[in-house]
Order: sequence, then structure tokens, then C-alpha cells
Amino acid sequence: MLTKEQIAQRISKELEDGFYVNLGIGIPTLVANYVPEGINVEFQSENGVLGMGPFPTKEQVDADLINAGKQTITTLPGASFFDSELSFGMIRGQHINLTVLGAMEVSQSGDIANWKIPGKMVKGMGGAMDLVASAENIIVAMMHTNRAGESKLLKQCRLPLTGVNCVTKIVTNLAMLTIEKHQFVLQELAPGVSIDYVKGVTEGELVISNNCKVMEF
Amino acid sequence: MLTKEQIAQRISKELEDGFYVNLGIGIPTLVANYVPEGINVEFQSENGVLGMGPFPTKEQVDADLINAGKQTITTLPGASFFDSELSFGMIRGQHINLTVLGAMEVSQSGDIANWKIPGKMVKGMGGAMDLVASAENIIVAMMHTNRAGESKLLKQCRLPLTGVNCVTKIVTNLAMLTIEKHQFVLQELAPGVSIDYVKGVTEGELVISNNCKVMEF
Amino acid sequence: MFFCIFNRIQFFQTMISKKVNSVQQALEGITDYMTLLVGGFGLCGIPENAIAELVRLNVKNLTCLSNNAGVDNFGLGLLLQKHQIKKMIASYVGENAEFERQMLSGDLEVDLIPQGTLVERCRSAKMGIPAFFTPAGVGTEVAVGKEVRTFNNKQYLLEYAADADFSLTKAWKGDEAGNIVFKGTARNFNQSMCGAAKINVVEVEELVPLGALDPNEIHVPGVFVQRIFKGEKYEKRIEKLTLSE
Amino acid sequence: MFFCIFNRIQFFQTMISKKVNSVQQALEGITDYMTLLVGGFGLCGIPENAIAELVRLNVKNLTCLSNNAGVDNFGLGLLLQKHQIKKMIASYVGENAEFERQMLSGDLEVDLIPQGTLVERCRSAKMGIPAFFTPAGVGTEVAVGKEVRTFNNKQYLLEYAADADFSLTKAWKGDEAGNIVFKGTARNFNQSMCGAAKINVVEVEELVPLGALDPNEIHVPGVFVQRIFKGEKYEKRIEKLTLSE
Repeated sequence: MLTKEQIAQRISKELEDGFYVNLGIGIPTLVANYVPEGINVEFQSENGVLGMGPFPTKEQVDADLINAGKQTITTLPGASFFDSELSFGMIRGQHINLTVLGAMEVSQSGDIANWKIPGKMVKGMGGAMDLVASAENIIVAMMHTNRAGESKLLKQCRLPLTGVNCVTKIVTNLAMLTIEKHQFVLQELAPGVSIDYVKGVTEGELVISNNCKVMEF
Repeated sequence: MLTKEQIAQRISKELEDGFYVNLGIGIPTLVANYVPEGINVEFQSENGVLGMGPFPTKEQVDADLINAGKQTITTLPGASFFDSELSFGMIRGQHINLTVLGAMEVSQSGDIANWKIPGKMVKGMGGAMDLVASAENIIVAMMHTNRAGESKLLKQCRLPLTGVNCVTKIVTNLAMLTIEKHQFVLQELAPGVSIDYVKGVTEGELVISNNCKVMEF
Repeated sequence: MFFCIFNRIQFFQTMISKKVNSVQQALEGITDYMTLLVGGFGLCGIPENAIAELVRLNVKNLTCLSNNAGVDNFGLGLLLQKHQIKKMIASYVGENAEFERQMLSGDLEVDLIPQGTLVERCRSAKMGIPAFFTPAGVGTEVAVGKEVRTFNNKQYLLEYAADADFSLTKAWKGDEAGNIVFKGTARNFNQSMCGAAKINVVEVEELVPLGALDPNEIHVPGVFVQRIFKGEKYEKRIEKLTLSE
Repeated sequence: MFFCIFNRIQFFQTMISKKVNSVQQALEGITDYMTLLVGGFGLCGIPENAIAELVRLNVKNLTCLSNNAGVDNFGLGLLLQKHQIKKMIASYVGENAEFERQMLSGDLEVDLIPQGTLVERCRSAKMGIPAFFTPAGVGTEVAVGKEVRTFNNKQYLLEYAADADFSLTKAWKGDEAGNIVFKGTARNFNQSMCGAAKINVVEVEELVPLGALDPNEIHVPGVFVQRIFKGEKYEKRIEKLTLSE
């Protein structure tokens, strides 16, 4: 089983030199900690910054400088600020190469639900609907099951959708899976996790890749 | 009969304090020379500048600083530069209070033609179609007749249209007319010009305003 | 006033002044039942002085379009506390418990809109575009009742320009002509909202003399601004202080 | 390379480089029959070095979308002289006699488009908006064959995003990350075009070090740029020198 940090670390291997990356709130944000050496990526935050750096020291804190999760940030030399209009232009126009976000449910068709639990939680979709409707390369970072132990990888999402047919890859605490032809394809297992265990907690159609292997770090 | 400068001067009386004004190529450009004292207006040029000043001295000339007529310009303190997108946003969004432009023909319904003579002259509409489709206050500055002596104030335009139902006022070398209920309404005569003379060179429906008077300068 | 020579003819000319001297003057005309665009992302770049004045004015039954709804005791949360907002149009409201309470109890109408669509609707109003197509929300409940059209094998929704009485935005620096510049991520929705309403009010941290702003670097030219004023004070509260150590 | 501490973990990170060393490298991949967006308004802000290289490459049957078509012996006029352009999409072409000759003789296809529509079509391509409504051209021959729709009692035309292989634009200063700023009215179409094509090439007068441009004042962030290079020389010809005396 992977920790949240390890999920982020596994996802960081999907980063390629020259990628512009949008990281969602939660586990996705941690991906920035694991950029492989020797490759350059730039992090975009949809509230209007490209070229985010580390979190600030106490002295560097600036109230006018936050990320989409409302956390204080810094920028690297060569960064740029822009307004929300241009920011979502980048997203909608597919200028961002990789989007990583969390989810409450993902379906075997690549549908994703992460913004609303009717009658219980209504936080809003923020920029997630724009991101999933536009990005060509979407990775979901999440736990394989919810707090009640139920699978979050479903035949069909039960919660209101954020987007349809858009997720291409999922990294959970148990496995890395791709979505192909309306099936989850098990590509990699977390160390110490068995195929049968993943099968048991995956409600959607699951096929095992011929090249299925144990994740390496 | 008015000179081109006098046409511009008459139009300048339509300027009101706080107006943003777009001046077309030709006679309209001259309007900037006659801003009445005590009122502040700002001139916009659709290639991306607000707050145009006088033409430059030899020393001030900057190739990166032109108006929509491609003439070299200067700017006043408080001016701003922007791209064509925002510039036409100003125009389309009706943030510009007054548009003055030339025309080859105007109809009694307020249609205007000024961009094309089929088979002869095809310069293109430039920004004129955006301007006339959006502006609430459009004044045409032109000669009353063309070189052949034929009326340019018509029942219907014969040339390809730039816009329909948009011109509100016309200042020619002979008169100032408004357009109301599909008629030209003669409001002011140029000094030395008779009502009958204007009638004779106006092809479209012409009515004489009860308050028709001689222009004052 | 500047003295200029224009084509051999002399004329006096300066910019059109948008400056007002107080937040009271700036907000004159805001009444019950109006629709307001309010800039900011979270608590970053919000028009603090205008919001405080709305509280003081105690105008009611407002429709507010803003990316977020503030926190319980700051930002638009201050208006929610006093039940001044009838309807909220936003993309994310997760930081405000009072908001959730009023929404779930039915006291507050809520329209949740994808963030990119929300800002593009403001931009469209500003730019005279009545409607546009966007992919955000296709196949979700956001698409219900909306026109769907396919371009290049991809589906899009038709969305409309926002329609508002006032915009209340906040910039870093501005001049009397209404030209403004923003700093950092405090720009966010402020740039597109400023110019999108019938009357556009902007508050700034610093009012600088005409000509002090580089004309190449103005984010919103003054033509989009009807009233500009210097905010009395800025708390600039930080929502989630996150440090590297 | 900068050394940073990010949440207690150390990492090296710098910007993605877009810099190429020559106009030849910058235009690699441009072939016959391609569609190009070319920045500039008249001769102001045109990508002089890229145009010169297009002449040298002698690519043919190009479709060029640009506000104007240059003058007879400069700007896009240089390509017209060599009959490299098959189709021109522009708003105003009145300054070019060779253009008029080729058009009237039928050698050159021409699509004349209202200027605001032209730039909005570029902006839409850049921003992922497939189509939008605009009032420009309603009731004119521009509207022929187009969808007309009424919003708030006013008619609008449906217009589509531009579709281009390359954009060739010119900026004042830029950095290795592809961030650019413009000067004066040389900005014009360059800002919206840069990012609107599949490959976006920008030439600059000055390449400055990373961090030299104020991040608040960048007109086009590097994400929209694939290749940036320093132009070898700029003539910056003035079309209509007009002096005050």
C-alpha cells in the first residue's frame, strides 16, 4: 500500500521534460515535490500563475500570492501572472500537458465525480469541470476505496459527474491503472498488494495488463 | 459650403465631456483638432491605443506608435496600449461613446457603405464593420455628392453594405442631417447653401426640421 | 492639463477623470435586488472596502457573482452573515460554513458554474460577445437545459454573457484616468469583471499621478472604469498560510 | 538552474526553454499549403525576420491570415511578389497594388473579414473557444451563409475559431521561457495570434535573462510559445510618416 506521498511520487514519473502541469488540491499538490532530476516542468495554478516555486518562508509570505488551493506560494524566475480568463484559456486551449486531480469516483469509461454529494456536500466544481473537459492527459490521484471501504472505481459513477470520458490514468494507494475501451486495466501493483486484492476492491470491469508489474520507486 | 476642416469642426460640437471617441481615416481624423475647450475626451484608435495626442515632431517619431490610419502618433500622459482583441472588445462592448467615419453612401434607413466597389476597389472593411455594428452613436463625415456629382444620401445603398440601420447623423459639406424613421432630416445648412440646393442633391427622402437653421461656428 | 500641438492647431487636452473621493461616492446607486460582480479568488484580491460599505449600506436581496463566497467572517461572508445576498453565482464555496447552512436550508439561491465559464461570461459581457461555446460541463448537470453543439467531434455548451449592474473590483495601482494594474495572483477575476457591468467601480491600494503607469503595462484601460478610489485600508487576510518549513 | 526548497524536499527546477538560435530553426517544418497567422498592423509589429526567411524558403501556396497584406515591397508584400500566397485572409488590404492586381486577376483568393472578428477568431483558437457570436457584418455580404441569431433584440453572426499550422509574431522583449512583452501599438494582432496556432513562433528585438521581465507585466506567458528567437535586424519601416509641423 502506498502512502499519499508515494502516490504523488508514482505520478511524478509521468512528468516529461517540457510539460506544463496543473495540480489539483490534496495529493496532486504533493507531486511537485518529486519532479525527477534533469527534466523541466512548469506548474500552473488556475488562479493565475505559471512557474510556481516552493512554499514561502515566513519572510517571503505575500497575501497577493496564492495557488488555487489558497495556499501561499512563491514563484521562480521566469514565472508569469495573468488573469483567470487567460488562465482558463490555457486550460481550454489545451496548452497544459498534464492535469492531476483527486476524485470521489471514477468510472470504467473515464467519467469522474469530485464536486458534489447531493444533500451533503456542495463545495462547487471550481475549475475542475474546465480542466477535465479540456485536458488530453488526466491522471486521477485517490484512495482506491472510500472511508466505508467501498470501491471508488465503478462501472458507473453514482455521484453527479464532473466530466465524462476523460480520465486516462489512475494512481491509488493500491495500484496504477489505465482506462481503455471502457475497462480499468491494471498496469502496476503497489508493493505488497496482490492482484486479487485489487480485484476485490474494484467494482468496475478490471482486466490485468500482460505487462502488469510491481511499482518501482 | 464647408471645407473638410469645417466639416470636422462642426462634428467636434458633438463631443461631450467624458466621451471616448473613435475617429476614422480622412475627414474624421481632423475632428481631433477642434475639441472644444473645457471638455475632456479621449481618442481611441482600434489598432490599440487610448489617449492619442498630437502627431509627433521629427524627434518623437516612433515606428511602434501609429494610429489605425498607419500615421505616426504620440500619446498623452494616462494613455494606454492594448492588443486588437481588447480594442475591439471596447468597440463591441459599447465602451466607446462616439464613432465618426467616412462613407461612400448612406441610406435614409441609416445603412452605410464604405468598403468596396465591386470590380473596382476592394480595400476591405478594416474595423468599420465592427464599429458600425456596435456603436450607439455614429456620425458620418462626407461630401454630399460623389465626384460625378451624384447624391451619396440615397433611398437604398447600391454598394455592398458595411452595416445596416446604424448611422444617426451625417455632416456633409452642405448640411447636418439626422436619420429618423427612414428619412433624412435636415437640421442645419452650411452657410450660403439653400434648402432647395440640398433637396436637389439628396436622393433619399428628405424632410426639413422645424428648427432648421444655418450652422454656427 | 497638458498643452499640445496637434497638426498646427493648439488644444488643451487631458484624460477623463474617474476618481471619486470615497467608497460612499463609489457605491452610489447600489440598491436592493441588484446584481453585482465581485472580484477576488478566495480572499485574494477582494474589494475589501467596497464589501465593508455594502455591509454598512445594508442593501438586501443582492445577486452576487463571484468565484467564491468568502469565509464566515470576511469577504462576501460578511454579507451572508447579514443575509444581504439572495442569490450567489460562484464556482467554489467550500470555505464558508454559513454559506452551506443558508444554501441547504433554502435561504440562499445558489448557481454553481465552472470557473472558466464564469470568467468567460464576465469577459464576454465586457467585450460585447453575447454568447460562446465551451466544453466545460458537457455531460454533467451543468449542461441541463443548455444547447449542446459539436465542433470537430467534440461537444460544447452554449453559455451567455453575464449581466450585472455593478462590478466591484480591486487593483494594486491606478490613476485618475481609471487605468489599473494588478499584482501577483490578486488579478484573478478582477481584470475581466472590470468593464463587464453597467457601472464598474475599482478600488486601489495606491492612486498614482497620470503618466506614472507605463502605458504598455496597463491591465485594464480607464475606458472600462466608471469610478476609481483609494481604499482606506487593506487587511489582506491570508486564508491558508503555508510555509516551506 | 535554481536551487529551491519545496516542502522540505529539495529539487532543482527552472523554466522550460523555448529558445532557438536562428530564424531557420524557428521556421523548421513550414511547408507548402500551410496556414500561417502573421502578426502586425500595417508594417507595425510585423515579424520581419520570419517573413524574410519565408521568402528564402520559397514555400508556396500558403494561406496567410493577417490584418493587412503589407506594401508592395515590404511585409507580406514580399511573399506576394514571389506568388507564395495562394489565399489571403485579412481585414484591410488597401496599401498594396500588387495585391489588388493578383486579386482582381483571380491569382489570389481573398477572404475579407471584419477586423474585430478576425482577431477574435485568433483569440478563440488560442483559448479553446470553438465559436462565438458577434454583431459585426450583420446584414452585409459578410453574413452570407452564416448563422444569425438574436440576443436581446440584436442580431449576431456565429463565427468560428481560426485554424492554423504556425503563428509568426513579433515582440519587443522576451526570455528563454517564451514570456514576451510588446511595445506601443506594435502589440496589435501579435498578442492573440501567439498561442493560436499549432506551433507558435515569436521573434523579439531583445532576449533578456529569466527573471528580468516583471511577472506582472508579461503580455503572453511562455506556455503559448513553442519557439522564440532574437531577430537579426529590424528595419521597422514607417508607412505614413506624419509630423505635427
